[in-house]
Amino acid sequence: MALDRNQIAQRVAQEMKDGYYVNLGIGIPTLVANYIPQGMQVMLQSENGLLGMGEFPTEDKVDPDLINAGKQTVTAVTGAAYFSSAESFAMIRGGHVDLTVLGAFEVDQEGNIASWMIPGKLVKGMGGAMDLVAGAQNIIVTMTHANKRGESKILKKCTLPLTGVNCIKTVVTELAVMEIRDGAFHLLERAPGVSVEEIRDKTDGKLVIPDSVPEMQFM
Amino acid sequence: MALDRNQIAQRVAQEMKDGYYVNLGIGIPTLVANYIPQGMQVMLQSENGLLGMGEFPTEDKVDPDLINAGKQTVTAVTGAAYFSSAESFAMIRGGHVDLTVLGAFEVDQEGNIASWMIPGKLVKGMGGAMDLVAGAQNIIVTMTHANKRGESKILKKCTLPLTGVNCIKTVVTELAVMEIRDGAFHLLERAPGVSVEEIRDKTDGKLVIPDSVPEMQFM
Amino acid sequence: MSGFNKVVTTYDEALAGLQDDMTVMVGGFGLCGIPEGLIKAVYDKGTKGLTCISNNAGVDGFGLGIWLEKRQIKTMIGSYVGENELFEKLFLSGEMEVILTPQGTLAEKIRAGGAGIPAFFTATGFGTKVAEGKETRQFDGRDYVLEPALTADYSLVKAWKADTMGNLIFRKTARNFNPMMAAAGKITIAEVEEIVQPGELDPDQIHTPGIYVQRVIKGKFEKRIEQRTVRSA
Amino acid sequence: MSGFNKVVTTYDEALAGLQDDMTVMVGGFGLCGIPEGLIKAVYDKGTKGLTCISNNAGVDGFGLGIWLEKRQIKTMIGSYVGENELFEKLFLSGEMEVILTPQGTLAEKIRAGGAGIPAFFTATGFGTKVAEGKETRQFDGRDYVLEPALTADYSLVKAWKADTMGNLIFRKTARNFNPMMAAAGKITIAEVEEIVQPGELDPDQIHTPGIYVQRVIKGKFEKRIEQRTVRSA
Repeated sequence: MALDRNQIAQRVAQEMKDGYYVNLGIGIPTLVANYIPQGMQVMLQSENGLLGMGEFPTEDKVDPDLINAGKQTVTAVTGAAYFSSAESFAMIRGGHVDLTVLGAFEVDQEGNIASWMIPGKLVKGMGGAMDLVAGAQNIIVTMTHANKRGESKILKKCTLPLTGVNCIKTVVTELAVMEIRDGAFHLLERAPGVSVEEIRDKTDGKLVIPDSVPEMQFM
Repeated sequence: MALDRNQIAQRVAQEMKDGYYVNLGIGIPTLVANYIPQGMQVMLQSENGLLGMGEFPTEDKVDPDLINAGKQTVTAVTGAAYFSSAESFAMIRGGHVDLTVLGAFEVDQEGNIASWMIPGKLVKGMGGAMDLVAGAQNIIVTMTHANKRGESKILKKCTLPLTGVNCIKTVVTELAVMEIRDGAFHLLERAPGVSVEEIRDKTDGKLVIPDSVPEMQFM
Repeated sequence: MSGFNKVVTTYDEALAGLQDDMTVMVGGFGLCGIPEGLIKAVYDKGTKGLTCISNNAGVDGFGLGIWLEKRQIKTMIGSYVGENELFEKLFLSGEMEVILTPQGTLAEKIRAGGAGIPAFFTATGFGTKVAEGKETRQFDGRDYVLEPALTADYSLVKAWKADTMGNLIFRKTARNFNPMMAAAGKITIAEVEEIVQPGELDPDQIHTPGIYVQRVIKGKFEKRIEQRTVRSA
Repeated sequence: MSGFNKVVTTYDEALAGLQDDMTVMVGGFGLCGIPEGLIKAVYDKGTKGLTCISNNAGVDGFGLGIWLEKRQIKTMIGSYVGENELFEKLFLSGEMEVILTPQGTLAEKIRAGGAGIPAFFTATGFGTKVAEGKETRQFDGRDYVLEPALTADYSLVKAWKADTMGNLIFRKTARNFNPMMAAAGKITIAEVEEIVQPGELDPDQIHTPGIYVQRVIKGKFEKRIEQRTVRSA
């Protein structure tokens, strides 16, 4: 069975380590915060100027001066800090954020990512995505393996304008966990009940399949 | 009569304008703070991270965490702000400081200044001087016109290693106020009782002397 | 003599000298921390041909969205600008030029402008459209793009508190681009929620020293929320 | 699990991993805002061959002056380093290499190192010895020098207060180089006057967010004054 959005987030959350500073993008990445293993502490960075982002506020705690990078009202955890956008991206660009999780339209076997622009559609801007893929120590991309027409988005070479080059190492889709290295996708895990054949069929890029591909484990 | 150190400082203080942010170097420039015309407000910037430097503290107010760029204990005025060295030099380099007053070994008719190094003697470092001459909107150099052997320090071309190039516009010595432009020193004022001839004799660089050279005025 | 009293009481005084075709930076992230009254005053004034530097471009009818209504912006420099329909129309019709810049590069270009750094190298955007036509160079085996600084004729920023000397304190994530823009404007106008006397702000806690601020005005803020997201108690 | 508790109780733990020939940044301006206990601990440890980045080099017998006594510094990078006699001796004899850097350029090189900027242009030092061998370039008719960033294996900084998560607040002019060095060290150790619990520092007032700090230790400070200058009451 292909994973749903929450299960993808849950699998990504397993990549967290205690003491990590993490930036979560919009969409599925945001859901990762709900699945951080118990007893593990991570601090969430929001690139608009907050280290230590908390959950959404209750109605009485809504503060227009406290939003996340998706412009949603949020809260700050105990021990949080606020800072300017320049300081925020100094943090990101300087490699101080341990992990970034973000979505993508396409990734390819060279670790390139396209996530911000579809020619012919309105371009709203890249926001902080280009800085995040250029700066974070580790980057996990969450995405669907193929589009609605069944065309693979795990490619030999990205077709859309790039967000960053040679930067993506790990991809988690509804079907698989893959590591990108040496110009290929290395299949690490498959979703429970999903066959290696299905993954191979939906992967356009070079896929390295080991003798045994374990199923993802969920608690 | 040649000016003494305090009179030089007093003359420089006449160049202040209400609302100026000013950085004063070590030595005679420091004395300028004593002669700021009454009713005029200026804020002193100290490049180690203080905007709004006040006078020296009384004994009971000495604070080791509050020093100026000369490492002297100081105070802060009402409305002062503290910041990092990076912010301090962002201020200086970015041209936000209206006026810098600093000493020099030599200046020349191109506006070059040498103030930090005498070859053969121990070099202690340039500190913030190179940043100040590169960044300030206006720079006034205070210095003696000639050394103890009577050799001019107001030169055609500096002989010592430079602190900055083409940056000095105004020089105040014990004998004269001069403006540097178009490759020459333009004599603006002479110290009370000092002759134009004496100034000419002690000036090595090209000196432009107008028909009438007024004496400096002191209140 | 006025000394360091930078307080003005009308938006006319605040915007004195602002002319057509100038470059104007406007603080804020989305609608958070924007100088609402100053934006409205520029709209009322009708200044045109502006190069506007701001992370976002407001929404229909609020924030910078109202400058779009009057076609006041000739060139928009931002990182994420498409939260309103009019923007789309002006962009696609070519009525307005849009220069998209990665958010961190935008923040750093503005910071550099205020700090007297004319250009710097960053890895952000290497190998993408952002790097097209720009110098690139390797340092330690990694590729970087040379990015020039940004400055402005006027910077319109929003702060929480100011003292009369222009020292500023921001609140929570309403800080965002405001401090760098304050430093990068030739004339910086701070619209604030509260003006206090010098000495009332702790000198250790001032985010923007007054040297960067030319004018201070007390504003009124609606503080509209774009994405009101709540959980049940 | 330790989570974000960064407090260590001994200088051995604080300096764990520090080895000969590493690059170490040390905060402070003169003797103001220096991590006194950490400096002493590196002296006791006897680590040698260090590249030391610090605005100043202490005085005879105090601050970084004690590293000179044990010949622990191979290369000194600073802006004003001559407040002690031993320094002069080591420098003139060639026992120690000294790289003099304008103070603002030094601050910006360190800031750039922490911020992932490999190099930037500055007007400071153009046409002087500082620019020798460096690339220069004109922007808008003015000449600038390309300066590379600085980073360190270890940064030893001094703060006033820290919470256990490494968030730091500095006091008055003891801030100086400490915030940038905190960001530019792979391992940053903050020696502080007081350690408080998370939540006790106002999130709006934190100078150095904890993400930059790996270890926190409570120190004892003599706070020696170099130039005790007073006026009569």
